Amino acid sequence: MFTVAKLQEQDHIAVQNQDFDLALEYQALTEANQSDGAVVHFVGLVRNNNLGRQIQALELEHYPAMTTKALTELVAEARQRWQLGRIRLIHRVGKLSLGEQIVFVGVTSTHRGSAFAACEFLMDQLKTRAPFWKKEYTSEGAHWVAARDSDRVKAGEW
Amino acid sequence: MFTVAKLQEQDHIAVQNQDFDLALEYQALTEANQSDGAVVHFVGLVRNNNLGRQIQALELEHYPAMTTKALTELVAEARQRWQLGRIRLIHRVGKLSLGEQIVFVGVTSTHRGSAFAACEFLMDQLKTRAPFWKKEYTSEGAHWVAARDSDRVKAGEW
Amino acid sequence: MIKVLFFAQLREVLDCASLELDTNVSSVGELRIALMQKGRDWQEFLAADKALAALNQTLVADDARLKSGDEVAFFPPVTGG
Amino acid sequence: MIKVLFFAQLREVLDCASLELDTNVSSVGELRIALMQKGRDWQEFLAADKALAALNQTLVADDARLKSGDEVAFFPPVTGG
Repeated sequence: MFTVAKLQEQDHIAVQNQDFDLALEYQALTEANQSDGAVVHFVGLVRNNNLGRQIQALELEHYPAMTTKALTELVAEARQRWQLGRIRLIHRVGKLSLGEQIVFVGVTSTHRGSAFAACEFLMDQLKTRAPFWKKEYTSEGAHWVAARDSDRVKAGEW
Repeated sequence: MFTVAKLQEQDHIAVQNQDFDLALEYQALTEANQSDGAVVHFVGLVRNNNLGRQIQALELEHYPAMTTKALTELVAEARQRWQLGRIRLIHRVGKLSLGEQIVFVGVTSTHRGSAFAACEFLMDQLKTRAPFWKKEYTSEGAHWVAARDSDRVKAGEW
Repeated sequence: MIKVLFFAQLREVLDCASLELDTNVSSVGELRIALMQKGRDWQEFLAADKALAALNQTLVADDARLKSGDEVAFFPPVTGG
Repeated sequence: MIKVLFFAQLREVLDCASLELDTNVSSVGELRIALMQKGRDWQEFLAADKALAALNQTLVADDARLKSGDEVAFFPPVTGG
Protein backbone atom coordinates (compact mmCIF):
# COMPACT_ATOMS: atom_id res chain seq x y z
CA MET A 1 0.00 0.00 0.00
CA PHE A 2 2.78 2.45 0.89
CA THR A 3 5.81 2.75 -1.29
CA VAL A 4 8.83 4.20 0.43
CA ALA A 5 9.99 7.36 -1.34
CA LYS A 6 13.71 7.45 -2.00
CA LEU A 7 15.91 10.47 -2.22
CA GLN A 8 17.78 11.00 -5.46
CA GLU A 9 21.54 11.34 -5.26
CA GLN A 10 21.51 15.04 -6.16
CA ASP A 11 18.98 15.88 -3.44
CA HIS A 12 19.61 16.76 0.19
CA ILE A 13 17.29 16.70 3.19
CA ALA A 14 18.38 17.62 6.69
CA VAL A 15 16.71 18.21 10.05
CA GLN A 16 19.24 19.82 12.32
CA ASN A 17 19.91 22.04 15.32
CA GLN A 18 22.75 23.95 13.73
CA ASP A 19 22.33 26.86 11.38
CA PHE A 20 22.82 26.60 7.63
CA ASP A 21 24.79 28.81 5.26
CA LEU A 22 22.80 30.03 2.26
CA ALA A 23 25.96 30.57 0.19
CA LEU A 24 27.00 26.94 0.67
CA GLU A 25 23.51 25.74 -0.22
CA TYR A 26 23.56 27.82 -3.39
CA GLN A 27 26.97 26.41 -4.24
CA ALA A 28 25.73 22.84 -3.76
CA LEU A 29 22.76 23.57 -6.04
CA THR A 30 24.78 25.15 -8.84
CA GLU A 31 28.32 23.81 -8.94
CA ALA A 32 29.04 21.39 -11.79
CA ASN A 33 25.44 21.98 -12.88
CA GLN A 34 25.48 23.75 -16.21
CA SER A 35 22.14 22.46 -17.42
CA ASP A 36 19.90 24.31 -14.96
CA GLY A 37 19.32 27.97 -15.76
CA ALA A 38 16.92 28.65 -12.89
CA VAL A 39 17.47 28.55 -9.13
CA VAL A 40 14.71 29.40 -6.63
CA HIS A 41 15.40 29.66 -2.89
CA PHE A 42 13.02 30.06 -0.01
CA VAL A 43 14.29 30.96 3.46
CA GLY A 44 11.98 31.16 6.46
CA LEU A 45 13.18 33.31 9.37
CA VAL A 46 12.00 33.93 12.93
CA ARG A 47 10.11 37.21 12.64
CA ASN A 48 9.36 39.54 15.53
CA ASN A 49 5.59 39.53 15.23
CA ASN A 50 2.95 36.86 14.69
CA LEU A 51 -0.74 37.78 14.79
CA GLY A 52 0.11 40.85 16.84
CA ARG A 53 2.27 39.08 19.42
CA GLN A 54 5.85 40.24 20.00
CA ILE A 55 8.01 37.17 19.51
CA GLN A 56 11.27 36.75 21.42
CA ALA A 57 12.18 33.24 20.36
CA LEU A 58 10.78 30.02 18.91
CA GLU A 59 11.20 26.42 19.92
CA LEU A 60 10.77 23.80 17.23
CA GLU A 61 9.83 20.26 18.19
CA HIS A 62 9.59 17.40 15.70
CA TYR A 63 8.88 13.68 15.43
CA PRO A 64 12.33 12.46 14.47
CA ALA A 65 11.40 9.05 13.11
CA MET A 66 8.80 10.61 10.82
CA THR A 67 10.33 13.92 9.73
CA THR A 68 12.87 12.76 7.18
CA LYS A 69 10.39 10.25 5.80
CA ALA A 70 7.73 12.94 5.34
CA LEU A 71 10.16 15.37 3.69
CA THR A 72 11.50 12.64 1.40
CA GLU A 73 7.94 11.93 0.25
CA LEU A 74 7.35 15.62 -0.50
CA VAL A 75 10.54 15.79 -2.57
CA ALA A 76 9.51 12.65 -4.48
CA GLU A 77 6.08 14.19 -5.18
CA ALA A 78 7.68 17.38 -6.45
CA ARG A 79 9.86 15.33 -8.80
CA GLN A 80 6.78 13.56 -10.15
CA ARG A 81 5.08 16.85 -10.94
CA TRP A 82 7.93 18.89 -12.41
CA GLN A 83 11.15 18.39 -14.34
CA LEU A 84 13.70 19.41 -11.72
CA GLY A 85 17.45 19.48 -11.34
CA ARG A 86 18.52 19.51 -7.70
CA ILE A 87 16.49 19.92 -4.52
CA ARG A 88 17.83 20.85 -1.08
CA LEU A 89 15.63 21.09 2.00
CA ILE A 90 16.81 21.93 5.51
CA HIS A 91 14.62 22.39 8.58
CA ARG A 92 16.01 23.39 11.93
CA VAL A 93 14.73 22.24 15.32
CA GLY A 94 15.38 23.38 18.87
CA LYS A 95 15.39 26.92 20.23
CA LEU A 96 15.75 29.74 17.69
CA SER A 97 16.18 33.46 18.37
CA LEU A 98 14.68 36.41 16.56
CA GLY A 99 16.00 36.71 13.02
CA GLU A 100 17.41 33.17 12.91
CA GLN A 101 16.93 30.93 9.90
CA ILE A 102 14.30 28.20 10.31
CA VAL A 103 13.92 26.53 6.94
CA PHE A 104 15.57 26.43 3.52
CA VAL A 105 14.15 25.06 0.28
CA GLY A 106 16.27 25.34 -2.87
CA VAL A 107 15.26 24.00 -6.28
CA THR A 108 16.95 24.15 -9.67
CA SER A 109 15.48 23.51 -13.09
CA THR A 110 16.11 24.25 -16.73
CA HIS A 111 13.19 26.68 -16.64
CA ARG A 112 12.02 29.07 -13.99
CA GLY A 113 8.34 28.08 -13.91
CA SER A 114 9.11 24.58 -12.62
CA ALA A 115 11.62 25.85 -10.06
CA PHE A 116 9.18 28.44 -8.65
CA ALA A 117 6.29 25.97 -8.55
CA ALA A 118 8.26 23.15 -6.93
CA CYS A 119 9.81 25.43 -4.29
CA GLU A 120 6.44 26.86 -3.28
CA PHE A 121 4.79 23.41 -3.42
CA LEU A 122 7.43 22.00 -1.06
CA MET A 123 6.91 24.85 1.43
CA ASP A 124 3.11 24.62 1.27
CA GLN A 125 3.12 20.85 1.77
CA LEU A 126 5.77 20.99 4.49
CA LYS A 127 3.55 23.43 6.39
CA THR A 128 0.72 20.89 6.63
CA ARG A 129 2.34 17.45 6.32
CA ALA A 130 5.78 17.49 7.99
CA PRO A 131 5.73 16.84 11.77
CA PHE A 132 7.17 20.09 13.15
CA TRP A 133 5.57 22.21 15.86
CA LYS A 134 6.45 25.75 16.89
CA LYS A 135 6.29 27.13 20.39
CA GLU A 136 6.45 30.92 20.62
CA TYR A 137 8.14 32.72 23.47
CA THR A 138 6.71 36.20 24.01
CA SER A 139 6.86 38.74 26.82
CA GLU A 140 3.59 37.22 28.04
CA GLY A 141 4.89 33.67 28.19
CA ALA A 142 5.15 30.66 25.92
CA HIS A 143 2.44 28.98 23.87
CA TRP A 144 2.11 26.52 21.01
CA VAL A 145 1.35 28.12 17.65
CA ALA A 146 -2.03 27.19 16.21
CA ALA A 147 -2.19 25.85 12.67
CA ARG A 148 -3.44 28.36 10.09
CA ASP A 149 -6.48 27.68 7.95
CA SER A 150 -4.75 29.60 5.15
CA ASP A 151 -1.93 27.03 5.17
CA ARG A 152 -4.43 24.17 4.81
CA VAL A 153 -6.11 25.97 1.92
CA LYS A 154 -2.80 26.65 0.15
CA ALA A 155 -1.62 23.06 0.53
CA GLY A 156 -4.93 21.80 -0.83
CA GLU A 157 -4.71 23.94 -3.95
CA TRP A 158 -1.85 21.98 -5.50
CA MET B 1 -0.52 60.35 -18.65
CA PHE B 2 2.57 58.53 -17.36
CA THR B 3 3.52 58.73 -13.74
CA VAL B 4 7.15 58.09 -13.03
CA ALA B 5 7.54 55.11 -10.71
CA LYS B 6 9.91 55.75 -7.84
CA LEU B 7 12.06 53.28 -6.04
CA GLN B 8 11.50 52.90 -2.33
CA GLU B 9 14.48 53.39 -0.06
CA GLN B 10 14.67 49.70 0.89
CA ASP B 11 14.70 48.58 -2.75
CA HIS B 12 17.66 48.13 -5.06
CA ILE B 13 17.82 47.94 -8.84
CA ALA B 14 21.07 47.55 -10.76
CA VAL B 15 22.08 46.87 -14.35
CA GLN B 16 25.74 46.03 -14.37
CA ASN B 17 28.62 44.26 -16.09
CA GLN B 18 30.15 42.88 -12.92
CA ASP B 19 28.97 39.78 -11.14
CA PHE B 20 26.88 39.84 -7.96
CA ASP B 21 27.31 37.93 -4.71
CA LEU B 22 24.19 36.07 -3.59
CA ALA B 23 25.34 36.06 0.05
CA LEU B 24 25.63 39.86 0.07
CA GLU B 25 22.22 40.22 -1.56
CA TYR B 26 20.69 37.94 1.06
CA GLN B 27 22.38 39.98 3.77
CA ALA B 28 20.98 43.22 2.34
CA LEU B 29 17.49 41.70 2.25
CA THR B 30 17.55 40.38 5.81
CA GLU B 31 19.83 42.45 8.04
CA ALA B 32 18.03 44.71 10.49
CA ASN B 33 14.81 43.27 9.10
CA GLN B 34 13.09 41.27 11.82
CA SER B 35 9.57 41.75 10.52
CA ASP B 36 9.87 39.67 7.35
CA GLY B 37 9.70 35.92 7.90
CA ALA B 38 9.89 34.97 4.21
CA VAL B 39 12.68 35.47 1.66
CA VAL B 40 12.40 34.26 -1.94
CA HIS B 41 15.34 34.43 -4.37
CA PHE B 42 15.51 33.76 -8.05
CA VAL B 43 18.84 33.43 -9.83
CA GLY B 44 19.07 32.97 -13.59
CA LEU B 45 22.27 31.37 -14.89
CA VAL B 46 23.80 30.79 -18.34
CA ARG B 47 22.92 27.17 -19.06
CA ASN B 48 24.70 24.96 -21.56
CA ASN B 49 21.71 24.14 -23.71
CA ASN B 50 18.84 26.12 -25.21
CA LEU B 51 16.35 24.43 -27.53
CA GLY B 52 18.93 21.77 -28.34
CA ARG B 53 21.79 24.18 -29.09
CA GLN B 54 25.07 23.86 -27.17
CA ILE B 55 25.71 27.28 -25.66
CA GLN B 56 29.26 28.53 -25.10
CA ALA B 57 28.49 32.07 -23.96
CA LEU B 58 25.85 34.79 -24.02
CA GLU B 59 26.03 38.46 -24.80
CA LEU B 60 23.45 40.72 -23.23
CA GLU B 61 22.59 44.04 -24.82
CA HIS B 62 20.23 46.56 -23.29
CA TYR B 63 18.73 50.00 -23.84
CA PRO B 64 20.43 51.87 -21.00
CA ALA B 65 18.12 54.89 -20.80
CA MET B 66 15.08 52.61 -20.57
CA THR B 67 16.24 49.65 -18.51
CA THR B 68 16.25 51.12 -15.02
CA LYS B 69 12.99 52.93 -15.74
CA ALA B 70 11.31 49.69 -16.86
CA LEU B 71 12.59 47.74 -13.86
CA THR B 72 11.53 50.50 -11.47
CA GLU B 73 8.01 50.34 -12.90
CA LEU B 74 7.87 46.57 -12.41
CA VAL B 75 8.97 46.92 -8.79
CA ALA B 76 6.32 49.61 -8.22
CA GLU B 77 3.66 47.34 -9.74
CA ALA B 78 4.72 44.46 -7.49
CA ARG B 79 4.39 46.77 -4.47
CA GLN B 80 0.87 47.71 -5.53
CA ARG B 81 -0.18 44.08 -5.75
CA TRP B 82 1.43 42.58 -2.66
CA GLN B 83 2.49 43.61 0.83
CA LEU B 84 6.27 43.36 0.52
CA GLY B 85 9.31 44.13 2.62
CA ARG B 86 12.43 44.61 0.51
CA ILE B 87 13.04 44.03 -3.19
CA ARG B 88 16.41 43.67 -4.90
CA LEU B 89 16.78 43.21 -8.64
CA ILE B 90 20.08 42.93 -10.52
CA HIS B 91 20.50 42.24 -14.23
CA ARG B 92 23.88 41.81 -15.84
CA VAL B 93 24.83 42.95 -19.34
CA GLY B 94 27.82 42.24 -21.58
CA LYS B 95 29.43 38.91 -22.34
CA LEU B 96 28.72 36.05 -19.94
CA SER B 97 30.26 32.57 -19.89
CA LEU B 98 28.62 29.23 -19.23
CA GLY B 99 27.41 28.96 -15.63
CA GLU B 100 27.63 32.69 -14.94
CA GLN B 101 24.89 34.53 -13.10
CA ILE B 102 22.61 36.65 -15.31
CA VAL B 103 19.83 37.94 -13.09
CA PHE B 104 18.86 38.12 -9.42
CA VAL B 105 15.45 38.90 -7.95
CA GLY B 106 15.07 38.83 -4.16
CA VAL B 107 11.86 39.66 -2.29
CA THR B 108 11.00 39.60 1.41
CA SER B 109 7.59 39.65 3.04
CA THR B 110 5.91 38.77 6.30
CA HIS B 111 4.32 35.78 4.55
CA ARG B 112 5.66 33.42 1.96
CA GLY B 113 2.75 33.60 -0.50
CA SER B 114 3.40 37.27 -1.30
CA ALA B 115 7.16 36.78 -1.56
CA PHE B 116 6.80 33.84 -3.98
CA ALA B 117 4.20 35.64 -6.10
CA ALA B 118 6.09 38.94 -6.31
CA CYS B 119 9.41 37.26 -7.16
CA GLU B 120 7.85 35.22 -9.98
CA PHE B 121 5.81 38.21 -11.19
CA LEU B 122 8.96 40.34 -11.43
CA MET B 123 10.77 37.66 -13.44
CA ASP B 124 7.81 37.05 -15.75
CA GLN B 125 7.32 40.75 -16.43
CA LEU B 126 11.04 41.40 -16.82
CA LYS B 127 11.13 38.69 -19.50
CA THR B 128 8.63 40.56 -21.67
CA ARG B 129 8.91 44.24 -20.69
CA ALA B 130 12.52 45.07 -19.78
CA PRO B 131 14.74 45.97 -22.76
CA PHE B 132 17.38 43.24 -22.66
CA TRP B 133 18.37 41.03 -25.58
CA LYS B 134 20.44 37.85 -25.54
CA LYS B 135 22.82 36.74 -28.23
CA GLU B 136 23.90 33.12 -28.00
CA TYR B 137 27.36 31.95 -28.99
CA THR B 138 27.39 28.29 -30.03
CA SER B 139 29.84 26.06 -31.89
CA GLU B 140 27.86 26.93 -35.04
CA GLY B 141 28.17 30.69 -34.59
CA ALA B 142 26.25 33.49 -32.91
CA HIS B 143 22.57 34.38 -33.19
CA TRP B 144 19.99 36.47 -31.40
CA VAL B 145 17.64 34.50 -29.16
CA ALA B 146 14.00 34.56 -30.28
CA ALA B 147 11.37 35.58 -27.75
CA ARG B 148 9.35 32.67 -26.38
CA ASP B 149 5.58 32.52 -26.72
CA SER B 150 5.50 30.81 -23.32
CA ASP B 151 7.06 33.92 -21.76
CA ARG B 152 4.37 36.14 -23.29
CA VAL B 153 1.66 33.80 -22.01
CA LYS B 154 3.15 33.72 -18.48
CA ALA B 155 3.49 37.50 -18.30
CA GLY B 156 -0.09 37.92 -19.48
CA GLU B 157 -1.46 35.63 -16.77
CA TRP B 158 -0.73 38.05 -13.93
CA MET C 1 1.46 -4.34 21.82
CA ILE C 2 1.05 -0.88 20.28
CA LYS C 3 3.53 1.93 20.94
CA VAL C 4 1.83 5.32 21.22
CA LEU C 5 3.63 8.68 21.00
CA PHE C 6 2.41 12.22 21.73
CA PHE C 7 3.97 15.44 20.50
CA ALA C 8 3.97 19.18 21.15
CA GLN C 9 0.93 20.57 22.99
CA LEU C 10 -0.53 17.07 23.25
CA ARG C 11 2.56 15.75 25.01
CA GLU C 12 2.39 18.68 27.41
CA VAL C 13 -1.31 18.63 28.32
CA LEU C 14 -1.38 14.83 28.66
CA ASP C 15 1.96 14.95 30.48
CA CYS C 16 2.93 11.90 28.46
CA ALA C 17 5.46 11.48 25.66
CA SER C 18 4.86 7.78 25.00
CA LEU C 19 3.12 4.71 26.33
CA GLU C 20 2.77 1.07 25.38
CA LEU C 21 -0.65 -0.48 25.15
CA ASP C 22 -1.49 -4.17 25.22
CA THR C 23 -4.79 -3.92 23.45
CA ASN C 24 -6.93 -5.58 20.87
CA VAL C 25 -8.19 -2.41 19.19
CA SER C 26 -8.11 -2.96 15.44
CA SER C 27 -7.92 0.59 14.04
CA VAL C 28 -6.39 3.96 14.78
CA GLY C 29 -9.89 5.31 15.49
CA GLU C 30 -10.57 2.58 18.06
CA LEU C 31 -7.21 3.32 19.68
CA ARG C 32 -8.10 6.99 19.81
CA ILE C 33 -11.41 6.23 21.55
CA ALA C 34 -9.74 3.84 24.00
CA LEU C 35 -7.19 6.51 24.96
CA MET C 36 -9.90 9.15 25.35
CA GLN C 37 -11.23 7.13 28.32
CA LYS C 38 -8.09 7.97 30.30
CA GLY C 39 -9.32 11.33 31.59
CA ARG C 40 -10.87 14.67 30.78
CA ASP C 41 -7.76 16.09 29.03
CA TRP C 42 -7.39 12.92 27.02
CA GLN C 43 -11.01 13.17 25.97
CA GLU C 44 -10.68 16.81 24.96
CA PHE C 45 -7.32 16.85 23.22
CA LEU C 46 -7.41 13.50 21.43
CA ALA C 47 -10.69 14.36 19.67
CA ALA C 48 -10.43 13.63 15.95
CA ASP C 49 -10.71 17.33 15.01
CA LYS C 50 -7.80 18.24 17.31
CA ALA C 51 -5.27 15.46 16.98
CA LEU C 52 -3.83 14.06 13.76
CA ALA C 53 -2.62 10.48 13.73
CA ALA C 54 0.41 8.85 12.10
CA LEU C 55 0.78 5.09 11.79
CA ASN C 56 4.38 3.92 11.47
CA GLN C 57 5.43 7.49 10.64
CA THR C 58 2.85 8.13 7.94
CA LEU C 59 -0.21 10.35 8.35
CA VAL C 60 -3.35 8.18 8.28
CA ALA C 61 -7.11 8.43 8.67
CA ASP C 62 -8.82 6.80 11.62
CA ASP C 63 -9.84 3.72 9.65
CA ALA C 64 -6.20 2.62 9.28
CA ARG C 65 -5.84 -0.96 10.61
CA LEU C 66 -3.52 -1.77 13.52
CA LYS C 67 -1.41 -4.82 14.25
CA SER C 68 0.89 -5.64 17.12
CA GLY C 69 4.22 -3.84 16.93
CA ASP C 70 2.79 -0.75 15.24
CA GLU C 71 3.81 2.74 16.28
CA VAL C 72 1.00 5.30 16.42
CA ALA C 73 1.61 9.00 17.06
CA PHE C 74 -1.00 11.61 17.95
CA PHE C 75 -0.23 15.29 17.53
CA PRO C 76 -1.81 18.68 16.82
CA PRO C 77 -1.90 20.05 13.25
CA VAL C 78 1.70 20.78 12.29
CA THR C 79 3.15 24.30 12.36
CA GLY C 80 6.70 24.09 11.01
CA GLY C 81 8.26 25.97 8.13
CA MET D 1 13.40 66.46 -34.89
CA ILE D 2 12.86 62.87 -33.67
CA LYS D 3 15.71 60.72 -32.38
CA VAL D 4 15.36 57.08 -33.41
CA LEU D 5 17.28 54.18 -31.85
CA PHE D 6 17.59 50.54 -32.88
CA PHE D 7 18.66 47.63 -30.70
CA ALA D 8 19.89 44.04 -30.92
CA GLN D 9 19.09 42.18 -34.13
CA LEU D 10 17.44 45.29 -35.55
CA ARG D 11 20.57 47.37 -35.04
CA GLU D 12 22.58 44.66 -36.77
CA VAL D 13 20.39 43.97 -39.81
CA LEU D 14 19.75 47.70 -40.43
CA ASP D 15 23.40 48.44 -39.70
CA CYS D 16 22.18 51.47 -37.76
CA ALA D 17 22.19 52.21 -34.03
CA SER D 18 20.54 55.63 -34.20
CA LEU D 19 19.43 58.34 -36.56
CA GLU D 20 17.79 61.74 -36.33
CA LEU D 21 14.79 62.50 -38.45
CA ASP D 22 13.43 65.92 -39.33
CA THR D 23 9.91 64.85 -40.06
CA ASN D 24 6.31 65.81 -39.55
CA VAL D 25 5.00 62.32 -38.78
CA SER D 26 2.56 62.57 -35.90
CA SER D 27 2.58 59.04 -34.42
CA VAL D 28 4.90 56.13 -33.77
CA GLY D 29 3.04 54.12 -36.43
CA GLU D 30 3.58 56.84 -39.04
CA LEU D 31 7.26 56.97 -38.11
CA ARG D 32 7.47 53.19 -38.48
CA ILE D 33 5.95 53.38 -41.99
CA ALA D 34 8.22 56.26 -43.00
CA LEU D 35 11.29 54.27 -41.91
CA MET D 36 10.10 51.15 -43.73
CA GLN D 37 10.57 53.05 -47.02
CA LYS D 38 14.33 53.08 -46.49
CA GLY D 39 14.96 49.64 -47.98
CA ARG D 40 14.00 45.99 -48.08
CA ASP D 41 15.51 45.12 -44.65
CA TRP D 42 13.82 48.15 -43.11
CA GLN D 43 10.51 47.03 -44.59
CA GLU D 44 10.91 43.49 -43.30
CA PHE D 45 12.33 44.04 -39.84
CA LEU D 46 10.40 47.14 -38.78
CA ALA D 47 7.03 45.45 -39.44
CA ALA D 48 4.69 45.92 -36.48
CA ASP D 49 4.69 42.22 -35.63
CA LYS D 50 8.50 42.11 -35.50
CA ALA D 51 9.59 45.35 -33.85
CA LEU D 52 8.31 46.77 -30.57
CA ALA D 53 8.42 50.53 -30.06
CA ALA D 54 9.28 52.63 -27.01
CA LEU D 55 8.55 56.34 -26.83
CA ASN D 56 10.77 58.22 -24.41
CA GLN D 57 11.80 54.91 -22.83
CA THR D 58 8.31 53.53 -22.33
CA LEU D 59 6.75 50.72 -24.41
CA VAL D 60 3.91 52.16 -26.50
CA ALA D 61 1.42 51.14 -29.17
CA ASP D 62 1.69 52.58 -32.67
CA ASP D 63 -0.98 55.22 -32.03
CA ALA D 64 1.26 57.04 -29.51
CA ARG D 65 1.61 60.71 -30.60
CA LEU D 66 4.99 62.22 -31.42
CA LYS D 67 6.38 65.70 -30.89
CA SER D 68 9.72 67.24 -31.72
CA GLY D 69 12.46 66.18 -29.31
CA ASP D 70 10.98 62.74 -28.67
CA GLU D 71 13.15 59.63 -28.56
CA VAL D 72 11.70 56.55 -30.25
CA ALA D 73 13.34 53.15 -30.06
CA PHE D 74 12.53 50.09 -32.18
CA PHE D 75 13.64 46.66 -31.09
CA PRO D 76 12.73 42.95 -31.28
CA PRO D 77 10.71 41.32 -28.48
CA VAL D 78 12.93 41.31 -25.42
CA THR D 79 14.79 38.19 -24.27
CA GLY D 80 16.54 39.08 -21.02
CA GLY D 81 16.28 37.37 -17.66
